[in-house]
Amino acid sequence: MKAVEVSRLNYTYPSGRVVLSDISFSLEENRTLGLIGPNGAGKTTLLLSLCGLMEFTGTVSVFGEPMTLKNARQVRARIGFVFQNPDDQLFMPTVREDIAFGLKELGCTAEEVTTRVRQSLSAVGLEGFEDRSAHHCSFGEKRKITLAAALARRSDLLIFDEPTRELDPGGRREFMGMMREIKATKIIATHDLDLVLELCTDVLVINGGQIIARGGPKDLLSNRDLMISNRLEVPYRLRDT
Amino acid sequence: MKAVEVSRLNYTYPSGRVVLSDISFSLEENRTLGLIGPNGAGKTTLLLSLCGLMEFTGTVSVFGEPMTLKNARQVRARIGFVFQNPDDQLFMPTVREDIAFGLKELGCTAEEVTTRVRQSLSAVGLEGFEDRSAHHCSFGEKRKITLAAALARRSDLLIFDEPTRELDPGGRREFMGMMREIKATKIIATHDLDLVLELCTDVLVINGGQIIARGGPKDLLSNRDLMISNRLEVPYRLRDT
Amino acid sequence: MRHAFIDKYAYRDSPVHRLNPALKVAFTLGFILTLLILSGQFHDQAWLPWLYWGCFGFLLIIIFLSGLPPLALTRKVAVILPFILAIILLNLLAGSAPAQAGHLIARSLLSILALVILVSTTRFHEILQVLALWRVPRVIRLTLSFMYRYFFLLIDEAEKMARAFRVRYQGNSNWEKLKLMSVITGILFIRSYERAERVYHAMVMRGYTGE
Amino acid sequence: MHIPDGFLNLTTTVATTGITLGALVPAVRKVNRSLSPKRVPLMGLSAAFVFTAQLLSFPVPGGTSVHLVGAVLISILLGPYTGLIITTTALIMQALLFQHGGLFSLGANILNMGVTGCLLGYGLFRILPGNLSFRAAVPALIMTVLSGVFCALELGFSGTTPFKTGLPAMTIAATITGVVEAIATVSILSLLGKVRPDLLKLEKV
Repeated sequence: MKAVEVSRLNYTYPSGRVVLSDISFSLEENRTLGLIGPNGAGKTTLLLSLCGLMEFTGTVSVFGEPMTLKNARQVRARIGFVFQNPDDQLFMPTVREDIAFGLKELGCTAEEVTTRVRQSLSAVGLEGFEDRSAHHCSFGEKRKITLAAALARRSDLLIFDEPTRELDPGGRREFMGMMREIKATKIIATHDLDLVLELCTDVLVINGGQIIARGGPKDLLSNRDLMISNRLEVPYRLRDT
Repeated sequence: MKAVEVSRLNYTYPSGRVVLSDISFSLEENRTLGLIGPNGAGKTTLLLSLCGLMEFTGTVSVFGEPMTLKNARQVRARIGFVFQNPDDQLFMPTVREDIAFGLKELGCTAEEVTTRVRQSLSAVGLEGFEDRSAHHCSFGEKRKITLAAALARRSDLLIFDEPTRELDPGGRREFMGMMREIKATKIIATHDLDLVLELCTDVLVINGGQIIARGGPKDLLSNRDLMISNRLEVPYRLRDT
Repeated sequence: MRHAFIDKYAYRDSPVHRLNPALKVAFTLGFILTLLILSGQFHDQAWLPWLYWGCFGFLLIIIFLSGLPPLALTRKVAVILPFILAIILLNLLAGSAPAQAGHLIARSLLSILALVILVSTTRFHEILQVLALWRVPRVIRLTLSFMYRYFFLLIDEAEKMARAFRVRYQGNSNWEKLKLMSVITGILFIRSYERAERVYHAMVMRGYTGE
Repeated sequence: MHIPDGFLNLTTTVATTGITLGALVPAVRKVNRSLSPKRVPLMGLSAAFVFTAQLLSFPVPGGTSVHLVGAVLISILLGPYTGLIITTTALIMQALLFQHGGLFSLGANILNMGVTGCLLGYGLFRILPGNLSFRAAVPALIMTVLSGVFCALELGFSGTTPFKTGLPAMTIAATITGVVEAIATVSILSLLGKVRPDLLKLEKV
């Protein structure tokens, strides 16, 4: 079964500006898709549309379930979203409440919530962080807590928006290792082309709201013309010097 | 003359946490210093201290002028600061006002302000942006406007805090080109180690508020142990594969 | 992060920190109310000063048990001193010697000390749980919860903007500064609004429907 | 000014708390009735905004500095009842985290700054003629002055300060603050009008 199937997706701002136009693609289960393109290409809007957070036209199906206004909630229950800025998604007073938020609605008992919170924190190496408040955590810790929150939902599809943006090189390396471990279908929007090379099985280049190219990471990222014309660049390890 | 001279600089948060301890270094005129280290190492605090924006102990001199409470303003008149997040420094309703901000106090006539605004916008390739609102510009444009604002001050010392962070690879490359063109002493705090390799003449590694190492970019960045132990990594082009 | 120290004492551990939060809130309310009533009704009684000293001694014991640093508590209590000075000054100016100044000072200092001890030994989310237990309307609790989570970030944002303005502004006009503070505050609202939209998305992704 | 615990006598405490509850209970009902899911984080972030704005120092032309209340501003942006709840929570937070104000004086402080600024201030904003700046400036000034007057009256009735000196002193201080509050309120609204005019048209409850 396809994990994600998008067909003729369009989105226009209320101001009239076209953000996404005629986007169609599909992604097999357990693959990792890298979404690359310049700032303003429409990456974040596309990710939000996949979750039914934007009023798009066209069709989006997640694990065979078409996303409609009515069943958006059920479909979202299978998706975990790691947002660009951790502070936007850690909105509860304590880390425990942040990770537990919404788990009851997924059918977890109070006991299972506690277990899941503990397990997911330990999966990201933050044992015992339950009673902290996010404002006492470092940026790297907050980033990991957002991952723990996604893991606690045991989602089949994980979406990451610029996951390594503000991390230092060591923290980035560590976080990439954690992302690699997760068994799920993943979609990652990023400027970090090394990450795409290391983690992704498929790549989609978008620019100006349209799909420019689709293919394997090595093929696309080593294509100098494609990279330059979309404000990207060939990573060093793919350059022949 | 030394552009910057720092001696036994210490800074402690109101909470009692030590952020900078016993920092001493100096930088010759027209050199470019890269400041690298993990998140929370104290990089931003050090940059702010150089402008007298933190109540540090120790001495900081800029172009031979010691920074004191009394003359902090005069000293700052020679410094241009490009902050991490453009939104923090672009808050006026129009781009013109943003760039012109503070120029009158530097002794510019109204005419000269207009000229400088136009010149600095054209230096960053944004001719005719005067009447736009920065709030409606793209991220890459905002980044360039902050550079234009710093250029309009004709500063002798330019300080950059994570200048390439959110830029797409093409925008980053372009911005690095602009930074290279500027004739001034530069200090750049960044996680972007490729940028350090390409633009910097000197590098300072800091961690836990202390100077860990100082040297040339190639020497330091190719030192695997030094990089790993400070949550950094050796850039691809310096790796022998 | 820089401002996280504001409530750092609540994150320590001691027998007082571990007490039931509802009990602590109720005790603090009762303590302040009792002082208010007694010092009003019996202000001419000779035993009242002894009661103040007794209360003070009791609070000192709690401070000792909670391991809170006395200096930091004193600094927090001192917030009230300008108000007390202003009150005394206004009385002196009117020519009326402050008849009950002693009671006022004792009462307000003890009240604020009790409040400082409460918030230094009780975490904010525990206070929110007490408010839920006591059926304070949900909309107020939710607003408090979001406010607590985000004002640390907003102060940092405001501070960053204020710094950017100090780096570039070498002038000395208070009028200019007032206008700029207003602009910074306006931008802060725009950012709060935009963050609210993103937070809403994050909530919806985890099944939030408003219930 | 935030009245601390211990400055008011029992009668004044009971009276001010009663009036405040009388305004707050219907406000909570009104807001609850029209509370869309999207509005919850917006209220929370707006409350954090008001609280932060209250912590910033605004210079007074000529010297010293004052703090904003923001009640009129937030009521113009989000509506009077929402404004009252936001101001209330901000004052609770002021008392808990910074000891600006107390627990039993909350009623008086919410009355002085919230009920005046949000309910009376917004009412005045609605009936005033003229442009947005004028309609915002007048309530921002008057309500701040009124909060000083209320404060002096409450302290006077409690026997804490004499009316003879307390009333004029606090009215003068509140007028200075009020002028700054009015200038800031107008500047903030005009900035929003230039940069994000859509934020002036949010749903007002």
